[in-house]
Amino acid sequence: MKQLIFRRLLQLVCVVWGVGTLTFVLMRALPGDMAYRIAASRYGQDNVDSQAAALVRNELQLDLPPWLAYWHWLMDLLQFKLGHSLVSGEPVIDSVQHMLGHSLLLAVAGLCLSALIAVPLGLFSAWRGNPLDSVLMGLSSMVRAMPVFVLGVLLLLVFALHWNWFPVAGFGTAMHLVLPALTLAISFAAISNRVVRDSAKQVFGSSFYTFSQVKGLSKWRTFQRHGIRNIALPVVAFLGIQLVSMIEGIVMIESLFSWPGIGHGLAHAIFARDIPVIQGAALAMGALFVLLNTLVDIVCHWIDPRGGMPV
Amino acid sequence: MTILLKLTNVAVYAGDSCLLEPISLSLVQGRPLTILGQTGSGKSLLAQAVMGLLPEELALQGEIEVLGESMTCDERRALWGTKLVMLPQEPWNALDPLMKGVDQVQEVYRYVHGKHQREAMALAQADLQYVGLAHSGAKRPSQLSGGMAQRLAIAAATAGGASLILADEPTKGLDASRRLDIVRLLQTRSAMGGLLTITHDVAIARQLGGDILVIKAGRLVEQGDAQTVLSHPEGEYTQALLGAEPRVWKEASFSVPLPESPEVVLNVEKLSIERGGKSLFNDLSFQVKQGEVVGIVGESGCGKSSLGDALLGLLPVASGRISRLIPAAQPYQWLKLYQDPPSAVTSSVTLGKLLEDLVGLHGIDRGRIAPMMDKLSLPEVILERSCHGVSGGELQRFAILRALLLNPVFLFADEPTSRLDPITAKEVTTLLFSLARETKCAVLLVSHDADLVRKTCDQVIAL
Amino acid sequence: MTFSMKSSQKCGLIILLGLLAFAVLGSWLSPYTISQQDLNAILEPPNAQHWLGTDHFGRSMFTRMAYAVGLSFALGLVCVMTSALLGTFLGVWAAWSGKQVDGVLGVFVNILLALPGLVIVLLLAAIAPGSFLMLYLAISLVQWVEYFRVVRAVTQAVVQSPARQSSQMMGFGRWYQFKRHIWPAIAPSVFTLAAFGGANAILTMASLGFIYVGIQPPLAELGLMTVELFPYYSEAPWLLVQPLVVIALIVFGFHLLAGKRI
Amino acid sequence: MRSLFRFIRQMGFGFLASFLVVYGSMSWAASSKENTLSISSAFEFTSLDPSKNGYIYTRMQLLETLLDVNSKGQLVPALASKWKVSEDAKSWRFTLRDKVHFHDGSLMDANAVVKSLTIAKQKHGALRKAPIESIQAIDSKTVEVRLTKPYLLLGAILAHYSNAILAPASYGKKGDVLALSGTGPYQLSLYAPPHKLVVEKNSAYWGKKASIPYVSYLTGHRAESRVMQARSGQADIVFGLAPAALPLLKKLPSLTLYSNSIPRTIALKVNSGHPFLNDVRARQALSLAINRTGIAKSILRIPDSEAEQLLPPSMTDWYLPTISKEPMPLESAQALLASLGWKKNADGVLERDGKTFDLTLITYADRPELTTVATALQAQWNAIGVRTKVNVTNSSAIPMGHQDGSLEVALMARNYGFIANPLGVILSDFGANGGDWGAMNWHNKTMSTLLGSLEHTTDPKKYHQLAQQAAQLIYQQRPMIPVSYYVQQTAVNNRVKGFHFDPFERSFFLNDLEFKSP
Repeated sequence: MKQLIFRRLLQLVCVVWGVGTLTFVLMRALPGDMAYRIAASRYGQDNVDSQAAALVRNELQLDLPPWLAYWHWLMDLLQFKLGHSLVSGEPVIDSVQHMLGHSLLLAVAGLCLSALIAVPLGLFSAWRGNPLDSVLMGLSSMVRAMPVFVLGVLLLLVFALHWNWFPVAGFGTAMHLVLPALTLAISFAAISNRVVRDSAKQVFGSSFYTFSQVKGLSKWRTFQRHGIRNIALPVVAFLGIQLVSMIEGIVMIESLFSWPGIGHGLAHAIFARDIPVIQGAALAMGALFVLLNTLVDIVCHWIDPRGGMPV
Repeated sequence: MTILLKLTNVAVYAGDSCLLEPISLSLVQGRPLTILGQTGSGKSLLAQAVMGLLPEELALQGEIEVLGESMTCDERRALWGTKLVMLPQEPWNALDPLMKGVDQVQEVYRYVHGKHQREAMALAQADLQYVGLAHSGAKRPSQLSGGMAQRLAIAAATAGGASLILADEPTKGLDASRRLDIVRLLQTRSAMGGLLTITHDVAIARQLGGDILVIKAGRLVEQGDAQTVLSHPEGEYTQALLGAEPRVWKEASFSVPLPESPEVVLNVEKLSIERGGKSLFNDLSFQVKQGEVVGIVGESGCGKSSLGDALLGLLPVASGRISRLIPAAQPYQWLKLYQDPPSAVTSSVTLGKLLEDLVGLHGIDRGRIAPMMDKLSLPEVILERSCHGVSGGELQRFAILRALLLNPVFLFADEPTSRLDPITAKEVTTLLFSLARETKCAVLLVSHDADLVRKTCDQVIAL
Repeated sequence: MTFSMKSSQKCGLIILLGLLAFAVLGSWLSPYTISQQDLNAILEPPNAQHWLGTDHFGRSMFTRMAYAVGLSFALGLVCVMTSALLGTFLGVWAAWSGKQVDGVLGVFVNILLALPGLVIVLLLAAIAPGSFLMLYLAISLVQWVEYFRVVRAVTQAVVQSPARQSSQMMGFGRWYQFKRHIWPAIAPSVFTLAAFGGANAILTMASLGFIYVGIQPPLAELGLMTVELFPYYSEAPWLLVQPLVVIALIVFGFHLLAGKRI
Repeated sequence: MRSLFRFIRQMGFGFLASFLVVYGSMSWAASSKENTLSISSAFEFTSLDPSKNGYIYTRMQLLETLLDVNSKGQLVPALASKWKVSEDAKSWRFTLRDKVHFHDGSLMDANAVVKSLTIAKQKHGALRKAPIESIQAIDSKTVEVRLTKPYLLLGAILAHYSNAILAPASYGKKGDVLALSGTGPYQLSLYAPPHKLVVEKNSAYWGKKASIPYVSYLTGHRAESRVMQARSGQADIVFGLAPAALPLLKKLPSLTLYSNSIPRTIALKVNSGHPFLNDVRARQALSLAINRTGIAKSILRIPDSEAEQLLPPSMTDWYLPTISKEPMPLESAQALLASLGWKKNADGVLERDGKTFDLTLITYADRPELTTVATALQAQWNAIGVRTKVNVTNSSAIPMGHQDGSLEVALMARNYGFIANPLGVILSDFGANGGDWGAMNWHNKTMSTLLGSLEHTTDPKKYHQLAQQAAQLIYQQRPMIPVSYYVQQTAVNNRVKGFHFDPFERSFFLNDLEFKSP
């Protein structure tokens, strides 16, 4: 366990440095004078001019040579100072918290919903086999073929416009959460029900599963004792890989539903050249990745304490 | 004497083709019944048919009577655990990889007999003690050796109290020394009921005694009292099967004698090898001469294969010196024959193409191929197939062919016949050694079969 | 190397070839260009002149769809080729050349993996908005990692395998070992990844178009067309349906072609 | 190490807190659908500072300025009940309204006003550029602003949102804004940048008190989702609707659509120093080639919004009433270009001295109309042989391109009512060296003289005359090419009564709104 945590910490340091440097280099490579961009975001499109840009440049010391700026940034990072947003002047840590809170809420809700959809469907199609299996798999293929935003648009048209059950966009109440979470859940469930089904199929066909019944345990008891954990193992491992791509889906969904999460915030910060926020958000995502993977490893270890730690 | 199991003209079909021809047998209380036959002879289908575990696409014919009653598949399934049980072929796969050993026994008492958790636990512990696993209950299957896993599986399977036990290859994948333990355990566990064992291992059949059925390619070839059949086999097939046991081989069955005043191929001085920080052996010294067959024996895990790999330079040595003493020999003339032929030959192209690659690379005289294939009794057609299309024996002989074409000076044969059935194994071993002797190639043989080594080797190194 | 295709794979291939034919023939046959406007004939339903109708600028949807599909395929193809080559090469290299190479590449891959692909693409695409080249580079940069991981894992097993070891002992060189042992082992995975990668590249481009970072007007691109036509969903639903259906069809086709599931 | 712990603790608490905020806001006691008016608009806010996002806070009626602007663009009293300009026009005295309290309860007095204005002057905004000598309190009710030279625009500038008056306690040490304590009819209730803002009724307001208890402001980034919010009734008032959605929304009985002209013009900024564009005939040709009627009707979907001149009819001083339309615009355009030596080559592109007529047009995506208009322009110029590359970037690319000289043509929406008196914008756009959002490399002595005299002309007649001359000059010389007048499209749900639109976009007039009783 200690070794795992040490490895993960090391990875975290690598990721933080790498992600930070990558964003730093990329943002410096972006075309256009940063001062103008920042001024446009600060003062609004009607009020940006060269004077505003000069003001910004002066205040933020944007004319530092890149290596010096990098050095400052690295030193700050070592002291866990993420700085202030260039646009709003708010501490980055606050905005990142705010955004991450919303994204996590959406992600957790989406994940739970998708588990509610994918697990029963996956088990059911593994249990009953064809023709139900083929129908369900075909259906999930079709949903997978739809980009997340198409799915979101369809749900919007049906549930928000046609029936007017849920709000179109925004946040703040549980009702606002439903459509974005559902979009995320459906697109994610279309992938994960397959994993559940494959895993279940393998377990149901495995010789230990048969042996348990041969020993005299009933089908239901066998499923309880030997099915659940063994099926869960690859599903949880898969989750670890897919969590990042889930964040990808979140970027689109947040944009579509005006959800003030980290993906949306990052996209906006990129447009505004708000480097500290970009770095903060990217770092948070990277750290989150390492954290979630550690969590997945621990859960996997809890389910399956055999051998050493997975790498 | 109650008849526990009676089969009348039981046959298994896949569509139109018959996988198991009609067979009749009966198993009586207290007298074990053994079905002997090679892998793929259809004997496992019989056990599956009895249990009601045949895959859906296979059709069953004939009548199966359990405990005196003719039963349908579902009725037999209802007897699982309490009356009828089958031991799995490969215990590692048959045990839940995530569950502690003792729990896998305990759950039978709990859920089949409805006992309380504490009582079930105590009973399970007692069972484990009985099979010699008193201290391994908290381990998971992957932490157990093959023999321990099989003992655990036997404890779990018999906890339900079934009187009729079917054991399908109960010793598959186990070391020879462990096999007889398992058989003894099976015998005691089934003393009160009936035991139907399916095996390819003559030694096990001999140990179990009782009645025996010999099956070849889905057909019954010989039947009778085990003692009688095994000592005086009548069928040709049974004779061949018995004759393939290294125990009964004639000493030094090679036609070619050792060359006179052979040169030393390899000199090993004070060799030590470590693996994963653990020392396998220390200060080993020996010599290998041209045409000589050197055997290495020892427990599994003692470093037999590592020694061979180290000699070939595939593994680093901790200390000591290995000197190759034939200066003219090229690196590619020091070769290895692998335990599992299919994993040692790529399936991406045909065998002919592979041979062609070799000929092209080293400029080998094509004229040598045909006679060599004759000697190895390899038919021409296998060259058009990939390694999946040929049998294990043919593939191992093909591997030998490839090796010999390079005129090797040293060949490390790592259990070259352990995955082959006994008759084929005997053929391959004989061929390999006589051809090696002919071409003055030294062979280092690793085997777990002490009989084989004793009968074939000029020098034996025990680790 | 030959692939025997399952019927579902054939089905996927037919869908993709059909769309490709539509793209090629459409751009070739159409008398219009993708930016030719007719403000007097906007939002027309399909008719004899404009087989798929006209958009909000009165541009021929048929021409624009053909162009967009062609663009998507082109991007998918170059991205798949680049990322597959790079990922396979580096994956084999990492698995075959000892711990140092593996370690360095591993650190790099871990950093890349820790950021969602779309975010990296977003960052890169923001450098040069609307640049096809940048999109291509960004998507390839994100996708090669997937090949790398799979190829590396499979190659590690093959490198340890008796078959390769025996070829090496018999004196065969590295290229031969790659050709006979490693490539046949990784080819099916690479093919499957390539099919998914094609779908993902096209999806990413459409997603970027949807948040206005991808290809820019007046070029026709499926995601961009979706946002452009979205405001007219009740006035001219047949227009919005076209890019949506085509995106779904392409992705579906690639998924079918992949055969195996990931 | 300690900072690491603080970091972790802060992150941890932060997560908890943000979850609590989200959940907390779900079970909001006071504000509900019934008592809350919800407004959706495209603009997000990131800062409390009025110099940055003040336009949101004045519109939401949190903040007020000394002077206000009525719908005709005239200055009217607000926090200052009256004001007086000295004889030499170098001193302005403002008398503050009595008994006005900030939301934090403190009294709005001269010291508070001086503090707000002094801080605003240090920040980016119009006040910074004004020739101000001093701002001081004469007594508790009177504020005096002294100028170094006469400056007519001061009144209009003080009405600008960046010069809103905040309670002294709102400011931090360095003049940063920590709280929004203004004087408006609404006060801040929830502040969740960049998307959500809720204000509640200020029952101690000095003027007309609001009727609706709560108003929420939600940023809807995508034009499509704003349309859907209007459609579904989830937002009561939706600003900035995309033209494409209008036909659909018009059909809905639950909504009333308002189309209001605002002094904002969609126009092209032209680099008059560019070798292809330095001749006025080239700029005229480009202007003639634009099918303004088509753009207004089919793309913007507002017939008759086409703009031949830069300033809209509402600005009477600057609007030229008689302008003749060219009968054969395309032919004239081609003739003009031919007279400059341009000939069409085999590809149909104009060519002169081996150079093809290629232009890069930049525009920005903040306003949905601009990109579609740009696409239309591209096709229309293509028809006369001018090959145009459209580059959609950020709005800041325009001032930047102006400064570094790289800009060729830019399409933008310029707000001439940004400061209540259009002269302010005209001065900065057409002054000596042009302006970031105005003329570029266009040097005209007449214009400079005209603007110089306009700055201190007080006589309305003379002022009108001069302004007309300047407008005529801009029209003829075309340093900017107008395309269309901006019409703000707003959808208002029928449960709301009393909506009216501020053409200067200073206020949503929330205190005039009521819910209809069901």
